[in-house]
Amino acid sequence: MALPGISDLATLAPWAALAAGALLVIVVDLIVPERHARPWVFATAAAGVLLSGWYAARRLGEAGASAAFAGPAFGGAFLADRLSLVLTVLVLAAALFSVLLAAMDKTRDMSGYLALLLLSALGMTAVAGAGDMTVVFVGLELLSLGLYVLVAFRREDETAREGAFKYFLLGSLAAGILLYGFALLYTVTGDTSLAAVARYARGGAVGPLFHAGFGLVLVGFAFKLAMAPFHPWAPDAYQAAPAPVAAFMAVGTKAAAFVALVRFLWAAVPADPGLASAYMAPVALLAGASMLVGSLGALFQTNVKRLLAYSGIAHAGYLFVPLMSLEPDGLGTAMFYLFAYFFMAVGAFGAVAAAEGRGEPAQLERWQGLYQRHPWLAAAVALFFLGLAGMPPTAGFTGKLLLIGGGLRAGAGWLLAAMVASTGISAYVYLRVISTVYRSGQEPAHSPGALAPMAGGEGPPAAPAVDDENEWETAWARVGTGAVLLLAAAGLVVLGLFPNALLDGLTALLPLR
Amino acid sequence: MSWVVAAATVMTLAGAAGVLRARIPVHAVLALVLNLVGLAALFIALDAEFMGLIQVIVYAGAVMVLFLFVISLLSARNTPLERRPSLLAGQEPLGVAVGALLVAALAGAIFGQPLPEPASIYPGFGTVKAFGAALFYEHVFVLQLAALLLFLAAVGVVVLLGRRGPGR
Amino acid sequence: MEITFWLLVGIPVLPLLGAAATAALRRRASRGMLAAIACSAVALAFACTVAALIRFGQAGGEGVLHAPLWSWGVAGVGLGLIGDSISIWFSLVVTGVGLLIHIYAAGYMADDPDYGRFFAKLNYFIFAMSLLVLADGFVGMLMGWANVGLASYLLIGFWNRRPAAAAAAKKAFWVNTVGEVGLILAMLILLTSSGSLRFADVLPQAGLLPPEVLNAAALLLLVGAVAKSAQLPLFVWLPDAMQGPTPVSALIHAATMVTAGVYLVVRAFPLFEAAPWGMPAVALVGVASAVFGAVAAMGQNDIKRILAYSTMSQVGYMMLAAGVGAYAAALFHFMTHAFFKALLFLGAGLVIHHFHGEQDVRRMGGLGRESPFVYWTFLIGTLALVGAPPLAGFFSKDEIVVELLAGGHTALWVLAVAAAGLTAFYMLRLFCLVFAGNPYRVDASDRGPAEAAAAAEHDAHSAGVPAVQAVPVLLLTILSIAGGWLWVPGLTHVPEAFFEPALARYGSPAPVHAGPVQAKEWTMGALLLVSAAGAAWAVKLFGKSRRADATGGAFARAAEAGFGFDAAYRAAFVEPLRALAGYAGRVMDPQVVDGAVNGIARLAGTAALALGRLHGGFVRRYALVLVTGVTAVLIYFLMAV
Amino acid sequence: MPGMPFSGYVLLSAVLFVAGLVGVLVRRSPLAALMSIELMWGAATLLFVAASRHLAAMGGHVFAFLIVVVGAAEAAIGLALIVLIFRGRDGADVDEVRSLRG
Repeated sequence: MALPGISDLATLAPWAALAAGALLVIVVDLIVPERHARPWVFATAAAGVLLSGWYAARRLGEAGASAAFAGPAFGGAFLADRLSLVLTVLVLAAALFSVLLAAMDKTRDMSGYLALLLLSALGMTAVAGAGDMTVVFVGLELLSLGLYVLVAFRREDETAREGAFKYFLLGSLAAGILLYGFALLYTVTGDTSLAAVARYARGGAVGPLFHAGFGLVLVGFAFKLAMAPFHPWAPDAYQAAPAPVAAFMAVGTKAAAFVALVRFLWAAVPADPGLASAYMAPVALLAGASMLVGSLGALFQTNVKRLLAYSGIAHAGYLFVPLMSLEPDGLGTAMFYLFAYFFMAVGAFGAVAAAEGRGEPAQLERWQGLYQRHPWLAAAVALFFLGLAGMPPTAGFTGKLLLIGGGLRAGAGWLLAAMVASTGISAYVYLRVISTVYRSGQEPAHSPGALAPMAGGEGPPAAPAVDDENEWETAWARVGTGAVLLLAAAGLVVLGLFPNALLDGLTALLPLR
Repeated sequence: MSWVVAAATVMTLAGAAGVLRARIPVHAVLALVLNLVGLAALFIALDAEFMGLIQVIVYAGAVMVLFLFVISLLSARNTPLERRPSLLAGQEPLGVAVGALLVAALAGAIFGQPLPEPASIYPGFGTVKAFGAALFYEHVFVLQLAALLLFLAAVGVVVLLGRRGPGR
Repeated sequence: MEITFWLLVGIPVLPLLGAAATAALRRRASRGMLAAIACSAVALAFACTVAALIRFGQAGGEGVLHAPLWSWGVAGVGLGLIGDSISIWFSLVVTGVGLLIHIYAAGYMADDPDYGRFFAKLNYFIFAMSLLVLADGFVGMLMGWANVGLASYLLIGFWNRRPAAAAAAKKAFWVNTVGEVGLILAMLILLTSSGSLRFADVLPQAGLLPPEVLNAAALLLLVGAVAKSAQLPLFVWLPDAMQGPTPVSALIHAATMVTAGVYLVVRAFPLFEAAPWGMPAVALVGVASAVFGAVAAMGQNDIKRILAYSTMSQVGYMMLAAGVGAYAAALFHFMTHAFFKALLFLGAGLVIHHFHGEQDVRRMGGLGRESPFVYWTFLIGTLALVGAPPLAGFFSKDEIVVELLAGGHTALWVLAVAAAGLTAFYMLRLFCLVFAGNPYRVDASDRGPAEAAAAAEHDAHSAGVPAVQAVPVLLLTILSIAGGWLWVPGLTHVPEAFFEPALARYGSPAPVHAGPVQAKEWTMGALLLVSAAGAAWAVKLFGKSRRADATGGAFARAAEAGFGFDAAYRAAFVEPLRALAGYAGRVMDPQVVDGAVNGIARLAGTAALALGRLHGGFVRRYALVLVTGVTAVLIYFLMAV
Repeated sequence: MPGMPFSGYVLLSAVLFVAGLVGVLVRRSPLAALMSIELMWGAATLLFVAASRHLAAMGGHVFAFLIVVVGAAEAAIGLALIVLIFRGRDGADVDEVRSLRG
């Protein structure tokens, strides 16, 4: 027992930078005069994320260079290992994209928004790197509390408040269930660390209290992952949230909770093969149910964000296909799919944000004929939804292919069948969106372009009315959104065509059990 | 079983029942305070001095006052909700039935595993000093996270209610 | 890079570029320009195919041209193109007939406001279909398969303001999805058991796999084939698909896409032969569809639906041939069928234009005198389909039926011959109703406003057949006459020789000839006799006077309704799916311009309302579901672990 | 001395936990729902403290302390949300909030 040393603090650089960014955003907002604050808080937040990412990338470089890369810090409470670093990079990318997309938000006061976003990101990385149940719990609360508030950010909007309240109530309920599960595990293991749980699970006699604790913790994680039947909060929360927040939630929460759940499963699933398969059966059942509920639920949705929420439910199920045997190489495949999903989800929600910023609400019927009004945006929508549908040459296709390969190796027979069926059903969902966007619409009444005289030919459609003083900011916001869409599209295609660049890196870097 | 523990157990259970049954919001808060104080007494009986103090000061003191503020802010009137017809049919019996099943399952788990007699504790167990050592030696990382969480909560409440003027 | 590589790549990629170009320019370029781009893209693809054929011939006609394109880092999973005799044969027809239909469509669609969109989709279809037939493994084939389905969906629903068209497109999409799921599951089985999805890896070791694996894989592949080829019992989408523009019907739903199932079976024939149930299942599906399609066609009154059921029946013949191992005959019939069925559909397009958009054969008549060009070309198409010597259908159908008898499948032979008689009957009925007798007096008050509008759209064309449409029809007529001369018993045997190396590569045994020695003579005689009888009966019934309802009341009504299959499907699949979706989400779909589906939705609305109460946005209900889940998980862990 | 067998504490905490769960299901007032959640969290706290005493390990105390800290933060956010939604409504009913569904 010793006080944490300086080496522990050095390993924390990526996360310290993130926390510092969050605090500085508030400080900057208090110092800079209110009229000029907006660009400065955005710059501070972006700088915090970028600095954190730079540290994380450097650590990853070190990890790649040396086989004896030290992971755990703080006596194993936080595992700053390769898996954490990879996930941190993913979450930071999601956070950065979300910051860029949020520039579309016309709200004057963005410092609170950005601070909460960064703290939520920190919570996500903490959950994914947790080596101790206390860290899992506090990390989960850090990310959840931030997201509850962010979902309600447009508080003038009644649906935003409602979605946040439902998310909060159910999230607290699920947190209580998770806590009680942790308490039961602690009752039999006598220590809060996951290592102690692993020692107990391998020690032979696991009893009913341990089973019950495992079950409750599983439910707690499944709730955060929005796996059926613990999913009903997700469509409401995603629909209520501003699109950039929904993108961040979809990717960040899913990735963090997924990694944490995998770590937990590695620790708590007993070594005995019979018991192990009995422990994994409910996981498989949840995954299969998520795939079907996600794809069926999306069938008749008319709100794009809600549709994407159901799609996220299905994708959470897909992630578990290669992990059924708990073999470490399945994790590389799943992480690859998470990266693919990152590009698809950020792209799709980014397109929603861009459309909302151009006065096109996220209602599917209002998107009819989008290609006439915003051809590039329509093309982006088509690409991202093709990716979600799993069409080549996007990473959605490659990722699904790898998942199927991993599932075959893991022997996840009927789960694969469920995945195929779910993919088939959801293909219709995504193609419906694409065909709506590309169907010639009746001339939209709300678009000024419709009233423009024909003489000018096909000029770019006029922007929705903005205040004059906002013009400069609006231009920057457009640049930010455009950059997000472009990067996501490029990532989606590059990852689809050259998967090995990332896949080899992931399989080489990721920790083995 | 000492009479203190018995009384504290009855307090927690009665408080819980009160939260479930009270028609008037203020009564529910008082029931919850009863429950929390009972818990604090149990903590002290379990040699957790520091936790007992924290429970009374933070929870029964600060948080419950917050609840009372909100009740007065919402001007929740004295006509209980439960007198009005519910939009949701059959929720109560279903909820109670599921709850009964859950208690049975948990009880099965508890009695399905023989628990050894309590270990003898070392002197100073549960005191502020022992607690501080555990917190700052072993769990300092999570302490930092918790500090950030409190900061987040402050920012969050301001975002929800403050600065930008009233919510509507 | 070798020239063969670029030739093979060019076949799918050129139409794809054409699709992109027409889509991008559809507002800027003139109609003539758009048509020129689209047609020349397909023409270039056809030229590539011909060049590939020449290279293939130079290589001795036995090798395989191969263009590996992509590998996804999973062993045995990649994308590449092959040019062997089967894929080049298919590709010739796809691009060749496709080119003719593109040219025809340039005239046919001349008044459509969405001219560019139409050609973009048509080009996209050619891309997808050539990818399907050229892929060197199941992965590429599936990609083509899915894209073809999407193209079909888009083209059936091309007139998306018509609710019926949108509903038909949806129906096609869903049936297609069923097939795709079957295909993917079969691929999963093959990947696990043989470790690869390349044809060159999987097919040679087909015989080594355990029989139950082979059975599962073959039957799941057959599900895919049956759905795509509109065979029994997954044919329901094809008649409705006739809501699409007529060139689409000709290209996709007659000549090319519906034969993808035949391609699949022939391509994977080692699997089907090795699987104990494989070949009988294929033959059974084929013969049942051949007979059923012919029977159903007898009762239809919509000219395009008659041809659609006829397509189902003829594809059934191809399946039947594949199911008894007569692959060369199946591929031969595929080609001749593409010629004469495309001809018939294009002719039907002319007929429909002539009658101002009318599609009911009972309201036609007397066209023979008014338009000799349509009369003669349609007659040749009809006779080719019926199998009159020396037209194309005679030789190809004959080859199939001969193989049945020679292989000792007497029962199949009898059914196939009987179906040929029915074919003669329904085709001559169609022909007589349209061309013989006196013109039907069109009464304007008979029509609804939509029909009247459609008629007005078509009015401009009634004057005559423009050259841009006449030339493709003429070329197809010539092909329908001469196409069969490639394989005249005793004289030529081009297909047999062409396919022999590809089939022998996997050690396909020569068909066993267990039947009577004079199979050829008997078959030819029986076919001619039965067809002539069917034709004569139809001419007797419909040749002179107008007796449209002569096929009998109850039967005609049943046939009109697709023999109850539609209703049964709705009850068995559509409604439960909707109810399930209502549980997971909600029911209404007001966005899609689709009155028909909304009707079904309203029907299911009552049930869904009850289901919707389960959640209904109540957060306490969410919580109840959540807590029930917790309880279930706990009880599982305490009882079952 | 704990004063009652350890299994008694575990059972008591289980009863409190389920009471909280049922409270969320049956109470229509958002404040009462929040209080029910506090009950659940309190149950977990009790179990941690009891198990700590039982095993003579301080880890459970730290976890219990964290629950109290996080619970306070959670209550603050939750109450703010409740104020945001239900202020001005005549008698707050959780069931009235259901414009998002499907």
